[in-house]
Amino acid sequence: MDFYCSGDASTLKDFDYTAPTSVEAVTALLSEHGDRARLLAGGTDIIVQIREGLRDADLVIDIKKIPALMTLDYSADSGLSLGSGVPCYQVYEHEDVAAAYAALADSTRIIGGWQIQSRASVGGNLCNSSPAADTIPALIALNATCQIAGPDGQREVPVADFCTAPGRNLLAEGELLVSLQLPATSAQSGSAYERFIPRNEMDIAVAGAASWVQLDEQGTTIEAARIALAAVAPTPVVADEAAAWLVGKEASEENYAEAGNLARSVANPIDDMRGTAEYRVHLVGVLVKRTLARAVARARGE
Amino acid sequence: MSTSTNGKYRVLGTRPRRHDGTDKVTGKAVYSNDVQLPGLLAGFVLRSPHAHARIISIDTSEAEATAGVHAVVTGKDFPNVANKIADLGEGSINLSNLSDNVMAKTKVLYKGHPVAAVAAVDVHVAEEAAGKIKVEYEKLDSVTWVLDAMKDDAPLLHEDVFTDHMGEKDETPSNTPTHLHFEKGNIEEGFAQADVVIEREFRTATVHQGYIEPHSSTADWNENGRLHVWTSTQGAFTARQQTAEILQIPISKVVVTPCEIGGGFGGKIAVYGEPVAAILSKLSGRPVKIQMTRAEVFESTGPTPGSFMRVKMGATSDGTLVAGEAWLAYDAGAYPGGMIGPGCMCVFSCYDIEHAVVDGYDVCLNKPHTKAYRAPGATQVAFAAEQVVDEIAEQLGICKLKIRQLNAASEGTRRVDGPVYPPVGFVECLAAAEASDHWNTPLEGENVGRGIAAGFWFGCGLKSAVSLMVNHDGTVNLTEGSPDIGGTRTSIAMQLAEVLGIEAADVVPRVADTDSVGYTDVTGGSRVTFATGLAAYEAGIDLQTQMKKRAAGLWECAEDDISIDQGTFSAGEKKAGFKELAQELFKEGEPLVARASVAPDCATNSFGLHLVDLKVDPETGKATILRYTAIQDAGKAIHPSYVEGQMQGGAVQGIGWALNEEYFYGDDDTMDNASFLDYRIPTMLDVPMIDTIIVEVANPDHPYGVRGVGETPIVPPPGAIANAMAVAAGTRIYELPMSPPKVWKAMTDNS
Amino acid sequence: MPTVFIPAQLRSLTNGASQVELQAETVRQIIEQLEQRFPGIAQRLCDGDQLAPTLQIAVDSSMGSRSMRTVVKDAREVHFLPVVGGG
Amino acid sequence: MAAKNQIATTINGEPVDFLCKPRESLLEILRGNLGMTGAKEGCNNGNCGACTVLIDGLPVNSCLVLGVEVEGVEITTVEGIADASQLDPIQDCFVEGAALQCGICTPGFIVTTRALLDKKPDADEQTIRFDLSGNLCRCTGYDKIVRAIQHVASESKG
Repeated sequence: MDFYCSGDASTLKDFDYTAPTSVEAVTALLSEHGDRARLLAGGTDIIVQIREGLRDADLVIDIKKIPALMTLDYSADSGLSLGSGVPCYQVYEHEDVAAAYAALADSTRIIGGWQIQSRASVGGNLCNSSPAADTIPALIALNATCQIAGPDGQREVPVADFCTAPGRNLLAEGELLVSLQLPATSAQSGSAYERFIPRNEMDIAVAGAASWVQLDEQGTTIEAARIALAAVAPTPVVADEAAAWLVGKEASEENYAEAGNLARSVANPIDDMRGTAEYRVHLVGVLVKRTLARAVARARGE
Repeated sequence: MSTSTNGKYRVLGTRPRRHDGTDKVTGKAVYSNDVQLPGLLAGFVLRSPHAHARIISIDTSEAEATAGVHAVVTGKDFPNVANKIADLGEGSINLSNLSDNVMAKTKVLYKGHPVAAVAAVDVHVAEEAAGKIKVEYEKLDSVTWVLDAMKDDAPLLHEDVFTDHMGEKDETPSNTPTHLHFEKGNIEEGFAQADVVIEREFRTATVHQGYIEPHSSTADWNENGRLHVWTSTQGAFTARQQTAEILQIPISKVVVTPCEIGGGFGGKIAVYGEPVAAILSKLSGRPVKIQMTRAEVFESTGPTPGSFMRVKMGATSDGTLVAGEAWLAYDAGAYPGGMIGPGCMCVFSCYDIEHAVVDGYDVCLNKPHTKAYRAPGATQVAFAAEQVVDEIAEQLGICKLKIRQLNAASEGTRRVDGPVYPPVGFVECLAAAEASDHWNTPLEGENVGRGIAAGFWFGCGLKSAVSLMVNHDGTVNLTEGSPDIGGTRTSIAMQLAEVLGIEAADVVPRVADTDSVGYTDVTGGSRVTFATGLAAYEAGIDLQTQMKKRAAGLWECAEDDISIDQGTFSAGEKKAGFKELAQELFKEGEPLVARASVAPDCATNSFGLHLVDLKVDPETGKATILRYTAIQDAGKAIHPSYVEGQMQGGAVQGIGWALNEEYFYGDDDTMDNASFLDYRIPTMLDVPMIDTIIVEVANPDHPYGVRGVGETPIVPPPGAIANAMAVAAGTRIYELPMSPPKVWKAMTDNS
Repeated sequence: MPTVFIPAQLRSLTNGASQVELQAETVRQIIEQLEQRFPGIAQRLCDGDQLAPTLQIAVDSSMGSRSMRTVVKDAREVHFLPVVGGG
Repeated sequence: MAAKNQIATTINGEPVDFLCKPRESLLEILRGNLGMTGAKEGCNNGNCGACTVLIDGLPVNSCLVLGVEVEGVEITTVEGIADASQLDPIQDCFVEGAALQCGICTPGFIVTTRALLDKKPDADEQTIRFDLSGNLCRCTGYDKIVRAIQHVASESKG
């Protein structure tokens, strides 16, 4: 759904369907069919896009029969390994995961309604690579990396580098996203994601921000931070300058606001029906400020 | 909560389970898209990608040769229809334009305008075949904003449209088919008396009715030349008339079965797919169903007018409104005939203003032909006028409820269009507001505001017919012609049950096809519980009259000796309830049937007042509705739950209109947001509970005092929310929707 | 004897008169009498022998009729209004 | 043209086999091939919830599921909510509480509510509003729907 406006078609075009059970089978199919093949996880983007004529496919490859892609593996020591086909609800319903990776839980809870969350996967949201995707800033703020499999084996890429343009990413021909790896979280750290939408649900972000902070032992000073933004540039963007500025600063409303102001400099939005560029830049400041405050509160266990 | 009247009724005012409830919660109710027929084909409509273009040529040969395709139609397959205006009961329509809207003949006037259609074995094949139709267009300049369309150099939609000033036409063609003008008193004198005058300009966006069920029509044109249409319509008889007129066949050759209907709000009165499916059926010899997609619904049906309005009002220092002047331009969409008439008649309809002038313009532009949407035309003007009234109160330092009480329209008040009101309940609504918990609970906090606004809608009578058949056991089958969109089977059955002295559950209501019940106008205009209910009441009287005569024979007494009290017949010692007597009479002789038909020429005049508390986030401009109360005069609430439901549903549609709903047009004048994702109707999470207060001031034109209630509730919300926003945001917004970017900008500019 | 309200857009035909009192029993008679007094007004109100399709009649407080035979003999007021559709 | 696949699934407790092309959605299969028209098409792109069914107990938009994807799962549709002659308490409260007007969104609401109350039997107003925000209703303003669900939830509290 995301950044696409509705196309003119209305029913699904004819395509073949296959549901392989191994990653190798998928890479082989992708290598053979190139961009005439599309992967299907939850289907909440790709089915709409094919139906509306915005993407095309001769072959739809259902990845949900591949166990590795459907596994959520978490331990406090090693962190989270999230199979690329795991649906959103499994993230926010997992109490430990939701607590440790609060920004990701925040984002998965607001993608579409419950019906969408039952199907849509975090990996799919990433691979759809919409600039407005809710989970991507959260993944970036949580320092997630992508495990990518291809014909020549596996590679690892930070989520922050994954998207290259609206609807595009650095997956090469034959490659697929296998899982997302989120490092273990430390004490006194916290994160949050917030987006702005005109309604309270069922909407695409006009702007979104995810913040992660590491506080000192007293919980008063910010030792490290990461901030990422949605819907204000052709891809999700990292607000490095704002995050760096926060290091060593007191965790205070004034400093969250200043970080918000600094974060605005990386926003390069467009005017469209969801909001003007001016409004979106303004929202970056508001959302960064608010997510920092929530992240700090969570870091403090409040 | 209800400030209800009395205990004089047994059935009215109670809340029985609706007759169709079980079928609708189990998925068994048959809606138009649920219709399945042997050999059914799927239709797909090819539509214009352009906002305005001339059709140079259409080549359907490749589509026709596609395997699985049974028929292809274009405008050439439609008969010529006279350029005349037909009376459709509720409103009138130019038949040639109607036919052209169903299938373009020479020009396309908006994106989504049908140019061809295909019937095939399934919708996938039909769509793919439609994609092979080659349409050559000559693109024309287009226009989508009323003030632009009124300019002399605007792209002209129709070369044969000349501005009509009540029967006198201009000599050069224009995009403004109608200019209306109303005067009351002497406007200069009025403003001369005023101590305070406020004049403001307002803009509102085009919005859609947004019913959840897309239009769906199935047609079977059989070998005898009889056409059967199953469709999603607010009025089977008007669908029949329109279909017959477009196809140029006798009405008697068409039968329309109104299926269960998934919402209409005024948008399912005109036909769209019905005649197209009919011609495809005729050509293929098979039944054909055309189901619209959601995008087609947004791009090709409805919507209701966007507008530009200038409203000026004056008051004396004591708060008496003495003068009102309005200049209104409403978007009619692709063809003449929008909602400007009622807009003009409603702009000052809530108040007793001695001097007033209203000018209104109906404006054609490159959007779908606009349709009624719940109190059509009234919401826009209430958004304007209710803000001006508030600003006058602010300037004079008068309470905003007080100024409305001071000037409230009541029995005898003359509207700007001329007529005086019969007994109406606006004063009582205002009193109910004043006494309400909501009004008397202080609103505290930062960036919060409370707003009120009034609303009025006429409500109409028109024609309705019902027939009754009495069963062995004394239950009654009630056949009616009003599609039930919100529980009207039950509100009609209850009126019959009240007359007959039986329970609502003893009545078996059925909405019949056009072959099986007398002519009945649309489920619209807030008329069904009033007019079809009146027919049910009168049919009940007809039944009682017959039974009284028969009982005289049974009881061997004179007819005059029999009295009927609360449905019980008695003559001396002899006494029988309706069911008991009906059972006896069944044994004795011929079956009991009765009928009634009515055509009340009257408006039912329902006023309402809404109160809203909201909070605005100053950092984003987003408003949150904190509390909402809708107050309305229902005359008599037959089934209070469904009256409340109308008030709540209308209020929430109005909230959507106020805050977020709008058609976005891109640079090419085509709609950018034709989906429920980007056309933002309220979700459950966007609104609070909607409190209701039903006021009952009896309508003298109905035996139980019923007023139509369905439409008035959409009128006040945008005005009420704007008035609350002015307090909460510290600045007024004169444009709908009051979406977050707009509010934020206004607050930022103001600070 | 009803008072007939002249629509504002037709008052150029009535020398500005906004209402006239007529001895009429039906709308048809009203229109005939108006035409006698104010030539040209009938064609502004009618389409052939019918009321113009864009108009309705209000008799006192009741509106909605479109029939030329509408009885007005006991009415106080008669108005010609635009038709109003509903949702 | 893609070949048809044979799919074996369970619908409302009954094993069901059907043939479908990959491009046919579960909604099309239910309504067309299987004649189960309780799930409604409101938007066909996942934004209205009128086509909601449960797959293994979770609500999904059946317009965004392919028929070929439901091999081996358990599907519950609105037709399977009532127990033969007995309405489910949710259905009963919807009728009793006038929680429907036109009724087109009602099957979707009933199905999502069933999943909600199975998960959170005593859901409060905020939870109800959040979890049902994927089901649009244009007639009721939601008030009576929320109240009907609250009524069922309060009954479950005992």
